[in-house]
Amino acid sequence: MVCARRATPRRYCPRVPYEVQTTVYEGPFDLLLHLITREEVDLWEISLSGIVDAYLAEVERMGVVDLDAATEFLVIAATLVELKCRRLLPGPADVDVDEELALFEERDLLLARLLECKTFRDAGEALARLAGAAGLSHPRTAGLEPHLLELAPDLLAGVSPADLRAAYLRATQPKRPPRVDIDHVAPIRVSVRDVVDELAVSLPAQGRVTFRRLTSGLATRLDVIVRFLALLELYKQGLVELDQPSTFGELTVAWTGPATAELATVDVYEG
Amino acid sequence: MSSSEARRALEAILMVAEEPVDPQLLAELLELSPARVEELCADLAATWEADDRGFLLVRVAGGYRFQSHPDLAPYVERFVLHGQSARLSAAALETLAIVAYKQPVSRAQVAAIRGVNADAVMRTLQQRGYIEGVGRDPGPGQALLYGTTRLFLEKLGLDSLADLPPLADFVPGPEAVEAFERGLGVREE
Amino acid sequence: MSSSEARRALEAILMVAEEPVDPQLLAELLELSPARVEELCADLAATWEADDRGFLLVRVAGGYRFQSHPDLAPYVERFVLHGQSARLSAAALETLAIVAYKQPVSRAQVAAIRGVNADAVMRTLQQRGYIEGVGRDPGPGQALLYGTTRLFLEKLGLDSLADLPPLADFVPGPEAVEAFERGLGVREE
Repeated sequence: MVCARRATPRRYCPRVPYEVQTTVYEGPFDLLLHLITREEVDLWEISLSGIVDAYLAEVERMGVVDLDAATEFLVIAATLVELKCRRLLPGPADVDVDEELALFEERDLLLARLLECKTFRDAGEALARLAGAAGLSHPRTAGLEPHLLELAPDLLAGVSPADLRAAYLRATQPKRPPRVDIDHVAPIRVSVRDVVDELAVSLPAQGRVTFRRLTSGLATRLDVIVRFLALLELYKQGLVELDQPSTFGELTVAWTGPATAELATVDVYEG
Repeated sequence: MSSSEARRALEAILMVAEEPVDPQLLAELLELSPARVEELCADLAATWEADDRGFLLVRVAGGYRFQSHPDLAPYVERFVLHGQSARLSAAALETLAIVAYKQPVSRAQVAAIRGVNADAVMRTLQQRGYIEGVGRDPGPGQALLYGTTRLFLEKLGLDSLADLPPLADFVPGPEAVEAFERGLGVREE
Repeated sequence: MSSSEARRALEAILMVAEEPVDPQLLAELLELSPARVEELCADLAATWEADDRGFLLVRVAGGYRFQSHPDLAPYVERFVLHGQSARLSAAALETLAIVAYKQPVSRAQVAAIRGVNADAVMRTLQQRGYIEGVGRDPGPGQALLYGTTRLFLEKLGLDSLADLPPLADFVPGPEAVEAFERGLGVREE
């Protein structure tokens, strides 16, 4: 399909009723993408206080605080603060190797998410171009001619008033129970419970093993933390022995429970 | 406008029309005289007939319309009996129920209650004569409001809408449903 | 049945359809093989296009339908005032792209990619009929999973999801990646 230059404006005015520096951003990635790709601003140079001031002034002008908008802004600000903090960290010389690797990992993760976000934004624009081209044609939806309608089977044959009532009740049932929305929080990919189960299977065969070894190959710091929490859980249940000869020394783990252990209920750690 | 462009524009409009289109309206849309439109349409109708296609352009009920060729009725009738229009889907029944209990109600309100677009289903129900436009929303947007027809009552063996089975007490009453709709922002069209 | 009668029968049926007609159904109605029907329809589509009439026969959303020729949109749009759906916002388009390419996908997954809550946008897309619930995640939580609808295909003029442009086409090039890396301080200048 050959597409003309996109016809739809890139920016629009969404439900978020405030403007920060004349532009409204749809989420932290939107803001980051804008800063990096269009302004070519070094994150180092962004003045957080400037954005905050503009936001507060706008809230004051509105007189009412929109909870959704405020939350969204907080997410954006938090992401920026996090990034700025990273930039403020001491240079590589002062950071130990694990910390540095973790930092690189997180940067890579952020980079990957930015790329993913940009990919789908561009895909969305392509869909709009397709819809724009397809929208130039209108479908024939005329349906049956009057004399054919008489031929058509009676759609209501066999439908009783009770069926109708049941259909109404089905249609008006609330579709989603009310809940507090935590969708903007990054999902925990592995639960402590899952890892406890996994370790209870794998540890008995391994004898004594270092924590470093247990966590090698894990993608994110979060996964490492989850694994650590799982070990503490097993320790609490008396199924493993933990040994650390010196502060910051190598942590070793040894299975002391029976070969197949009956696991107690694991506390759920909420993300 | 050249004759050939005018012919193509007429064909395009008649192809998407659901009802016969008044030549007067066609003349306005194309900024031509009604006489010229009649002439072009008559021309087109003759061409289509001579071409021996599966459909004809006919003048009917005060307007022009494309319709299936009568000598292909056996195939079209099979389609009527076995095709898209032969079944009442669960979605259509739900939509009909919402119109029945909530009338008068706009398309947007029905869509909001069902959580999905209801345009195609509403059109089918209207075409089959079970629902019809009964007025306009007095609010901004003046949305067309729908209600059920006499045919609907007949088919269900009901004397009047008052004979619809009552919704039990424990189900969401109209206030709850309205609150639900407001929550969804249905009121604006 | 002769080819010419089959062609005329196909045209007649498509003239009274409300939505794209599955070639499988056409094959049953005409008692022809599906392959033969596909061939005849493709033939007809090519003929209509070559004839330069005001409409086209196209394959979309898994079926065949007549539609007005895109270059006559200015005239047709004067006629079809209703049903002009409002343009989707950038946020809605991005969300729609995520659902289209990652389906089946949960709200939480969409939110994780976009970095913001996607509930309102997803609800809008669902009300517009572009996406729908298509199942439940078998994992814990049993999250509702979303996919795109037939209407989505129709609105985009696609025959099936396989006709979506490959996602790889939109992955940012090396320059963009470098700019991101610089922005995040990964790459020293």
